[in-house]
Amino acid sequence: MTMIDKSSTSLAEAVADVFDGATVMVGGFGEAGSPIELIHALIDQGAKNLTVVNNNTGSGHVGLAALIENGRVARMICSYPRTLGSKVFPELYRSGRIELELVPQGTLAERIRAGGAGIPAFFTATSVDTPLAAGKELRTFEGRDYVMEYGLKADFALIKSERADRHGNLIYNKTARNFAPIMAMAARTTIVQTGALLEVGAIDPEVIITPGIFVNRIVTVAEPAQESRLVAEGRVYP
Amino acid sequence: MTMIDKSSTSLAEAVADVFDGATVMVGGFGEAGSPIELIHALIDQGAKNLTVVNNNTGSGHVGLAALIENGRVARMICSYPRTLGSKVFPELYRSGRIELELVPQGTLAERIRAGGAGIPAFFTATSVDTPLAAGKELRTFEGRDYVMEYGLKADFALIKSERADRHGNLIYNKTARNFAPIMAMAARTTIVQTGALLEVGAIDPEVIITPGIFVNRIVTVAEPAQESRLVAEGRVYP
Amino acid sequence: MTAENKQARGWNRQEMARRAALDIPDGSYVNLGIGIPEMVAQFVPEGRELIYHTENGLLGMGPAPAVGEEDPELINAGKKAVTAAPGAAYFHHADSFAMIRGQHIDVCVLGAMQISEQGDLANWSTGEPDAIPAVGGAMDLVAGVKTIYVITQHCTKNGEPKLVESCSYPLTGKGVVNRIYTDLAVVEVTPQGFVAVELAPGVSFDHVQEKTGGRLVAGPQLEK
Amino acid sequence: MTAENKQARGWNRQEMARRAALDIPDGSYVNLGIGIPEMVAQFVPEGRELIYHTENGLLGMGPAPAVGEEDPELINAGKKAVTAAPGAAYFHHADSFAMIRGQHIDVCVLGAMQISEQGDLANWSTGEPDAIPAVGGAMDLVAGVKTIYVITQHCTKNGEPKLVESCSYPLTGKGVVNRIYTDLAVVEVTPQGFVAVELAPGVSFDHVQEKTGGRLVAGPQLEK
Repeated sequence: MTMIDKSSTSLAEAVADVFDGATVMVGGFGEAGSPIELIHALIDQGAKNLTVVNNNTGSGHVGLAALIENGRVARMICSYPRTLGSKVFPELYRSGRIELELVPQGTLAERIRAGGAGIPAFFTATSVDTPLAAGKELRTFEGRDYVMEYGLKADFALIKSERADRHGNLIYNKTARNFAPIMAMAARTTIVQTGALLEVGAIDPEVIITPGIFVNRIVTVAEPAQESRLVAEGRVYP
Repeated sequence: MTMIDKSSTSLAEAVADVFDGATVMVGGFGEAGSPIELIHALIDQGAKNLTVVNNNTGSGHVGLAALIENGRVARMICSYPRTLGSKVFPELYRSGRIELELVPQGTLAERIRAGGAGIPAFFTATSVDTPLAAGKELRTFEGRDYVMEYGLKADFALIKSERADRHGNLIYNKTARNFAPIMAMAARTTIVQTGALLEVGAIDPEVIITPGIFVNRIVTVAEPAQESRLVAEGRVYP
Repeated sequence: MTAENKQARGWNRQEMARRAALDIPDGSYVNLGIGIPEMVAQFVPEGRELIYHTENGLLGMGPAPAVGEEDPELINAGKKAVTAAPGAAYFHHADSFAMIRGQHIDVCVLGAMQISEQGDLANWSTGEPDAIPAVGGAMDLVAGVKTIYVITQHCTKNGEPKLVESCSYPLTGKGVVNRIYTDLAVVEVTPQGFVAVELAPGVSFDHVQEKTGGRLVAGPQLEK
Repeated sequence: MTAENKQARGWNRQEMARRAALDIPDGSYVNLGIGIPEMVAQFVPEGRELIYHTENGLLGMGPAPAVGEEDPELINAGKKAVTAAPGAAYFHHADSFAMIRGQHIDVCVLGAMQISEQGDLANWSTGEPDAIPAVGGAMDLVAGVKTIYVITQHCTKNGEPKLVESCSYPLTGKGVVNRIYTDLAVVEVTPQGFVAVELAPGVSFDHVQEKTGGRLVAGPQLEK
């Protein structure tokens, strides 16, 4: 007998309450772990003026790049918005139509983890003596300088998992894990697309990467699209 | 062909270089995960004036309690030194022969994780407005008060794992996992007793909890003693 | 007061746990402290499912195992043998307290030495000079969990009130307690102070007020 | 300079990678940047075993897969398909950068736009107003990894020196570079500035000095 069931019946239902101006963390490092079907559902849903947190800015005209291209993203928080095949973001950025908060990748990861772990701020040596430390509080511990960085939270996280159970326990596939476990922690509402939804108890408690407490909604996408293939095919979403 | 091999031939060899005055993190929450054979080897080895980090202070006259009873520990960093069956620490503490740094359990865990992750300090709401915040830096973020806490590192960590491979990749058993993964990160030299040492590649890369990068030495203890049983039998070490 | 009188005039430990269990919403993630709070798990109302967190690294804690089935490496925060329910997950201490500090746990039920009108909680130390201070995860729980319930006898063994105007013992946290389940009453901590929202059978509001150190207000619920 | 001359007067990309690989101690945990640094893995001397970290969540990265065997969910920091070697482990981004920031990685090999006499590194931005700034993990790596090697052409395509008195581009980190492997020489960054410790075949110290923006000292190794 299991009553707790976080499964959603559709992608559209899963993202229905994303509101204009929301902060949305989007899992993935390049295409690995990118929840492309959830992103497309969010494009269909229409929420705009979003702040999006992702390591990159997508490629081609699908997934995250399509969300940006469709004018839904007011601001990116990101470490590397300049990947091969990323044309949409640079254009909007140069023309001043999108804001960028550039964050070193490890600081981005730690800020997300801190947001999820109830840590409002922490110190890191990363970026000290560089332009990215400009305006940040500096402090010396044991003779070394550090900058203070803030925890980062979100209203929603859209992530991709390999397998899930109805309690929201998740496991991932290889390097598609990347930002998903910490984004699940940092978002008020975590929405997961999974390759297969299993019964509770089907995943060994020792190997669960994201415990269900961090997950709110799960929708099954058994055969997710492969972003690089869509890009190679010249697809444009919608 | 595997050349990297972190296995030690004996418990004595594994702890041979622990020096007087060292900070030693000891895994375990109560008896679950306590590396009792490594602790006994450390008692035999003789290092003294140690600072020991553990959630508790052991029970009976074996394991961590025996290390304390044998006068090797100058200072405990600990959240709960008052468990049932813990008689050794209270006596020494009341007679002023051991120092105590009392740290809330979650702050202790986060300080250890921060030490291992290169974070010199962070802010937490835990202990604000209590005596444990006395003398600590207070700071307000978004209207709430937080105390600054420091990352905690160690010279050595002694931990217990269920299985290991020769690269030092570890998996644990149930709630015996507790502090071990973060202590492995925070110590300069991490020494592991494991139930079984496997060939490299025998553990699925998806389920490894502690990657080998955090591990320096591994010694096999196929049938570790159960602390509560030794205590029930009235055993005294050595 | 005779034992018979005592029983007639209040809830026993099981009943206090059962009463607290009634207030925990379906689907909550719950951390139960040591002692009476642990018993809450036995009284979850039919039709509700709660998921229990134990701070030593297990979400989805199940009931105690059968005698002889105990695993010394599967324990709860009180270091008692437990089981893992279907859907359970193990994790390390930093991840476990990330759940707590990060406000992911919905409800925590704790014991108390004192609770003030402002919801301050003291439950870790008497502050006596020869006491061995021990705090465990209590400060983390009250700082991080959204809703804090306390289950406690209304008075100490010596008859001193535990619900007080302000705590004389060192605090665990300031302004953290939401509701108190005692042998005499259910008391809500509000901006106006203690509000009795339910009385144990045979217990009068005046009696509860007499046993309460701080000011106690009768909630509108009592007028029914 | 003709192509023939150029080849005669320095190391090619493979040789630079091979030369850097020689200096990485057996058993090291190594992070390789995008570009020439990636090639280091092909030239590990016989008898040594290195473990490769890629910051997107894999320790124990193996070589590129055979054509047709690529897995879009098994990639490196440069987003190229890789494999997992025996003993590999996957982890999330915060854990991955805990390895970096916490000084657990022994050696990182990176590319560079400029390196100063003080070991300052600039490798993420020209600082031009219309450039899209992108930093990735470079600042984390130079702040957290114990030993930083740089592999780079000694000069830019326009013939400008990359080893300079002080960087004109925005810094990635200050005083972080330990050694530089160029097409012309191996250069150590010391408190006394750049020290040439080895010259590529057919390359004179004077030639390297001429191509170096900062002051270059001949190391004792060159006298042998």
